[in-house]
Amino acid sequence: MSLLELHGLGKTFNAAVLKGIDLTLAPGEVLALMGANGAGKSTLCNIISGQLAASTGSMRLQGLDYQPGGVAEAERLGVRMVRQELSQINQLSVAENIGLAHLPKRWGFVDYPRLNQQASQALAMVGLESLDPTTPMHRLGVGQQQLVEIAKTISQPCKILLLDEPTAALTDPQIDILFQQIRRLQKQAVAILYISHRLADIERIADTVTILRDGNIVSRQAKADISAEQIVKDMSGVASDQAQHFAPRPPGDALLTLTKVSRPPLLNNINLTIRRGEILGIGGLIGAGRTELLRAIFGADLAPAGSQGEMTITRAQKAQAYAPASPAQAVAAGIGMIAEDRKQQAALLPLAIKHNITLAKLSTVSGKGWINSTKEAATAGHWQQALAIKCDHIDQPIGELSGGNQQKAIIARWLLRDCDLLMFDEPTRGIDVHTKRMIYQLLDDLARAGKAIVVVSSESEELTHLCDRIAVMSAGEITRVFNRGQWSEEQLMAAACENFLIPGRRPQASVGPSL
Amino acid sequence: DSATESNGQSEVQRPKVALIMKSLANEFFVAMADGARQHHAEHSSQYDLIVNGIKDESDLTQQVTLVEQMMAIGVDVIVIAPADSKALVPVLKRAVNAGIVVVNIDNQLDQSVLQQANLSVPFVGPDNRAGAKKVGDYLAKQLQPGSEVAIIAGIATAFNGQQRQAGFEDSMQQTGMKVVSVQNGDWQQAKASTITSALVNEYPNLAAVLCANDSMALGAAAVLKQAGKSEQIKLVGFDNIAAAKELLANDRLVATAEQYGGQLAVFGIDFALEILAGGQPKDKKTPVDLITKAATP
Amino acid sequence: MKSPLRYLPWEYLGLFCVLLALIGLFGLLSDHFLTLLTFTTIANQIPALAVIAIGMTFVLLIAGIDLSVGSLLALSGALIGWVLVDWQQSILVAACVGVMAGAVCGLINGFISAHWAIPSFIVTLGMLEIGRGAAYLTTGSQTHYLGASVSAIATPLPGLGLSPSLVLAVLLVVIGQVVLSKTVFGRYLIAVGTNEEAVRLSGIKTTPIKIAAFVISGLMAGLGGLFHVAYLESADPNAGIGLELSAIAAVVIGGTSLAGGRGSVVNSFLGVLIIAVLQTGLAQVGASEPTKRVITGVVIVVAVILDVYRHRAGDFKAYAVRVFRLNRPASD
Amino acid sequence: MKSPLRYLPWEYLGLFCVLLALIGLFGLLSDHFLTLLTFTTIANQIPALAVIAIGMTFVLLIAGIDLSVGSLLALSGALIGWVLVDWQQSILVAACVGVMAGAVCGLINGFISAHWAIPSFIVTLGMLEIGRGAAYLTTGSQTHYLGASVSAIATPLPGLGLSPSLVLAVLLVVIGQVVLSKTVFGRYLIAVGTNEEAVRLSGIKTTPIKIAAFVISGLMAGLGGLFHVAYLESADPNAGIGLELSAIAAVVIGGTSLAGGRGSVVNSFLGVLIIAVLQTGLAQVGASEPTKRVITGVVIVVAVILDVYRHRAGDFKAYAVRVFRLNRPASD
Ligand SMILES: Nc1ncnc2c1ncn2[C@@H]1O[C@H](COP(=O)(O)OP(=O)(O)OP(=O)(O)O)[C@@H](O)[C@H]1O
Ligand SMILES: Nc1ncnc2c1ncn2[C@@H]1O[C@H](COP(=O)(O)OP(=O)(O)OP(=O)(O)O)[C@@H](O)[C@H]1O
Ligand SMILES: [Mg+2]
Ligand SMILES: [Mg+2]
Repeated sequence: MSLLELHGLGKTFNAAVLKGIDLTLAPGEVLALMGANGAGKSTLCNIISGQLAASTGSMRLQGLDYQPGGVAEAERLGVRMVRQELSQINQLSVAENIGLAHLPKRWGFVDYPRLNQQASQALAMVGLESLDPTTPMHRLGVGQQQLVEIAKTISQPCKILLLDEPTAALTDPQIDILFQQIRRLQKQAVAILYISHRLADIERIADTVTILRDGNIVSRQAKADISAEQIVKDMSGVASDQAQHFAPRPPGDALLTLTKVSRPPLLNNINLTIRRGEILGIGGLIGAGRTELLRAIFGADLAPAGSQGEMTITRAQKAQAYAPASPAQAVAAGIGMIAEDRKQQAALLPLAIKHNITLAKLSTVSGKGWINSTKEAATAGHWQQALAIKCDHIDQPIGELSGGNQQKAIIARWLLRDCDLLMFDEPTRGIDVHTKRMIYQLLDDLARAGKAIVVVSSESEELTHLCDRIAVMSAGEITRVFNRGQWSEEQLMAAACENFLIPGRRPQASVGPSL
Repeated sequence: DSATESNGQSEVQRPKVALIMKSLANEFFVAMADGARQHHAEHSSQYDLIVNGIKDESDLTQQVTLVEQMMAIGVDVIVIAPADSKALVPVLKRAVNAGIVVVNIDNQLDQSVLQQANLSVPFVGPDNRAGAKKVGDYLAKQLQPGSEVAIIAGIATAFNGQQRQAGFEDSMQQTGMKVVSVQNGDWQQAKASTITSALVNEYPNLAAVLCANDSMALGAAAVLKQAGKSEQIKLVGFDNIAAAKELLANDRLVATAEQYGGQLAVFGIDFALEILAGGQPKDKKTPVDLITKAATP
Repeated sequence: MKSPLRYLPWEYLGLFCVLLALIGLFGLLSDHFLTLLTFTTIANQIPALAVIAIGMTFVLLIAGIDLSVGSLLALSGALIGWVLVDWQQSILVAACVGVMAGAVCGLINGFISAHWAIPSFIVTLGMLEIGRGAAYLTTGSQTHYLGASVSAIATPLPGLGLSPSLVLAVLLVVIGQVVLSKTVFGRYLIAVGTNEEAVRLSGIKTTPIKIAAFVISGLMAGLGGLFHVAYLESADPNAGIGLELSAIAAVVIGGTSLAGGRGSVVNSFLGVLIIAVLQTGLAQVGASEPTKRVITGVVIVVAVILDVYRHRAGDFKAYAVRVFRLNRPASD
Repeated sequence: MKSPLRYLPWEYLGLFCVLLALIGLFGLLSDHFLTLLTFTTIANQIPALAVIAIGMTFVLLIAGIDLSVGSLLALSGALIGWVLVDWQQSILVAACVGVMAGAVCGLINGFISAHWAIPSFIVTLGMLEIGRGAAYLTTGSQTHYLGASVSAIATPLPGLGLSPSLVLAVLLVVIGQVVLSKTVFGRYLIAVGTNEEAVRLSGIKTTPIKIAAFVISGLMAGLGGLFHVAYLESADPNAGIGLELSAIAAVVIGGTSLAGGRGSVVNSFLGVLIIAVLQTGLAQVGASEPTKRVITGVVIVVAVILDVYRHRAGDFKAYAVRVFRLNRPASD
């Protein structure tokens, strides 16, 4: 018997996004929903979870008509979702975020001991047992926030669990823990709908694979019956090119050198050289300080008390001290950063796609302070096509795009800006396989054109596939730097864990690592 | 408009009179408007009336605009209590040039500005300075010479406020009192209460507080009572609003002044009708009477 | 980090210093400022502003604003006078009518703004005009003297030197702070002010929470009307003009963010004290009107600057997080 | 979508309808409302509020607020009077001094709020007090009659029936709208108002942009002072009290969001017209003060409700984005 049945489910925004979806979900099944960016996966889940109303079609839950009037009703009926976009409440503690909808109370007062204890249990489920539940939410990095959201959802009983790209910001150890939880729920006959762009995830966890393309289900098969290449092909609708391989890139001159850079308490004694013409990967676990390192280079934070070390930029064989006080100075020095938290730090959600793309370099589409809208539309249109941003038109607000397409628009912003050093913080977070390859190709082209590229990624395959060198961070230090060919999965993991294994090395015990 | 239609018997074209006042949120002007309406009800065959006022006394633009709007409607007479003695002159000059009879009531337009503008506007209204002096003199009789007194004035820019302050000062000086503090209470009850409590703390020997209107006197009275100083510190006000009567009766207010606001507009209207009828009446000072517990004329 | 200093109420310290500095300054400037009398007069003068600041804190917390408090104070006062004098009812009945009227107007504010998603600035601006008009209608634009029937609430209790209204206001400050920091409702307020969408997605209805904040603000304005009437022994339809700005100033001086999600009732109360001390002090030294204005302006700004700087120095980390991570730049 | 209707200025339509409805209503209620004279009166009365609304639109766009405009208007007027009378300078010099003073005060507002990250509400509230105090000082708390030397600016041009100040104000509305929608600066303003952190991380300096918005607002307030002085032919230190609320009301009626990032100068101008027509109409029908208040309040709220509903019906897309993505739900 199926737990959930969808019949001819359709959704229309400006255009039809879902076109008559029929789908069934059995108890204890892990169904992987795959599809290119903008295929309609999140929309489908949002309908099931009560956040959106379907335009056409019907749903049945356990044989009964199911028409949730809102998230609250869906949750009461046992349908829960981990959303693609983080929706944390920064001013509250981790525990309050987890328990928000069910704050335990005595006479209207929050029962904090019980709340914190419940939260600890929930955190333990996702391997965050060392995290103090009273920590304010805004202290956490994106990865930890993602884990907290997962904990929030799976700590409540449910019948159907929708996971929309839960692993996008996670590193392998956390993914293992998440999968253990999924297995546990599976045993309790919970049906799980799992969305991911990581083929490796699907390989490990899915029972069946359903592929969505342009709002239609194009295939549904047992995982055993479908190959990775077939999935990619079904998603994009075109035969995929051969697996990508990058020829070795000849290392160029040093562009940026970091000597003994410290930014207490998050970064400690960083020594690093970034060269033109190469792609440098930065690996490590969640909370290792990778984002902080990029932000330090980008001048995004005020240097805290006790900061040390220096950076130098080398241009035309001349070294120059570089100490950016603001991102504006960094960009003036030819350094760009694609931030990790798209919604908060990059996208201007209500503004048009074209305005988002041209934001960082309006000078190319304007003269004497006047914007040339024809030129702006042409420029933005060029990048929209170059990166295959899926949209109705480029005047659409970027907030209407699917997550992956928003990411592409932000990348376009920086490609247009044309920097010598481009730093990508989780560049392919939420991006589909096909587009990922396209972005890899783009990065490769940029590097070969003599740019320096830095990529922070939680996906170790991404780093090993793309990079010439990988620097591994652990608890705010660079523990090892590998050249291509020198690394192995085990070595990378060992380097990432190195500092966490030594007791007392972790600067911020309260937001400790999660292994 | 409605008045014309309802009467429906306009064989003769009745003159249209616009009464423009200061703050219609102020009791004094409400009484003035009521007086005018009553007069109109009794003489509805003689003229049509439209009454307007501004939100608060400091909103000059609004009052200038009102004059222009009344010109736009095509009134024959404007009876105005100007919110400012200078700033209203130019627009009134335009009104006069447009053939409208303008009568100034309550707050007299500044003579030097009128001269500069080469305009003469008849005035019907009280002499605030003389009235305030009367109140001050009455108070002084109850004080020892040399006593410390404080004045809570109105809005600094208001002409009648300045006149009342000057009247208070005249009388205090002549009777040999010592004015230790003059502060602006902006006509507001709450502000006057704050100032009074500060005065009570700062001047332990304070013998009297002179308020430029009764609203502020009410605020001061409340504070004095709470501080247990109602006996020691005498209080006077101005305007004789309804609420002041209770205070007078309880000896918490020594005196206030009555300007006959209800009549003021009527005087102005009569005055204007007289001009329309071809008369040339003279400027008229309306009475300001001293009100005490004993003497209520 | 582990020093006993950390048990001090640091979050109240900055404002407390500003307050002490002001008191010290006026003490130097005036012989009679540092007396018990001054402080009891200040204390008995603040209850209305204090309770209104409590309500305003709740509204600002959910990223709303309530401009109608001054008018609602006047309306409540006008109704109290009307019920007392024209209906000859007891003060208890009158007080209930006044406070309830405030709450109902708050409910209307909240309903329109939360339910129809109209900016609360506009809704409460409308209510500012309507409430004032209603107050004029109720009183016939006249100040009504009420006399001793109401003054008991504002008369200092013998022995204590403080009035019942002050005691009640302080009690409400404490209750407000506890509600904010310890109850489910308080947590929801902060959550809604921080990220309403996230709260909604957690399956919580946000509309009732937002409406409740406006009802509290209206209720407090109604209570403020009672305190005001009791203090001045008369119902004045012009009461509380411009009070909304004083209340917001007090609350923002107290560190509450206009963008929502951050605020403390106790700090708002400190803000009220700062404003009251400033007014009384300036009046006591007999400053001229222009001087009063300029000094008030400077103190408001300097108080906030000092508070912000204290935060930065004391808690750089939190500041960095706030400014650079939360997409909520400290400047609004 | 492809019908010729789409060339209509839809975004201005809703407010235009509200305006027409008001005019129609007053036309029915008063015999003399629908006359040319009424409209020239209205036209000559709005320039000061109109230019101030332009500046306010810029400030609200970056999610700031400027409460000091009324005081700066008075200060500018006071300085103009001073330079004209006491210094015996030409009106040109005087006008420059006044307008510059406004700009300088705006610069101070902007610098403190943007550079030190102090909420602009507080900074400009401080400036409100300081500016007013300075205006009192400059004039000695007295209205100064200036006479014909300034009135030319506000006197209707023969033939046209409209004053130079109105012409200038309308010109500035057009320029403001063009700056907002066609220039790099305008784009940056909108971007900063939408997500300042994202703009900062795009390598753009946000502080100068924010300061510029406040300078513009101050400049416009200074210009408003000039228009006001010309209209009254006198410098009045009490001018513009409460003007900030009228200006914000006009701008918000015009659909500008207090949360920043969304706004239109033309719509703000329509908001100004609605307020002016309302005031004039109510005065012409001779409504009593309480009635005026109540009606003004109701119209403000209803205008915004209608505007929001028009958006919802006519532009579902924008509505959907707002409701589902942008953390501003209509209801739950
Ligand atoms: N509120 C909205 N208004 C208009 N269009 C929308 C809206 N939400 C989603 N869409 C459109 O619906 C399509 C499907 O979006 P959805 O978010 O479901 O994609 P997705 O499959 O989850 O993609 P991704 O892998 O990038 O997350 C996209 O083309 C998007 O532009
Ligand atoms: N201002 C701060 N104060 C205290 N701790 C902080 C602050 N900012 C970040 N942290 C913590 O420092 C650690 C390093 O954060 P960072 O974002 O650099 O990690 P990361 O390696 O990029 O991991 P993630 O995948 O979480 O982004 C995290 O654990 C984060 O919670
Ligand atoms: Mg998605
Ligand atoms: Mg990171």
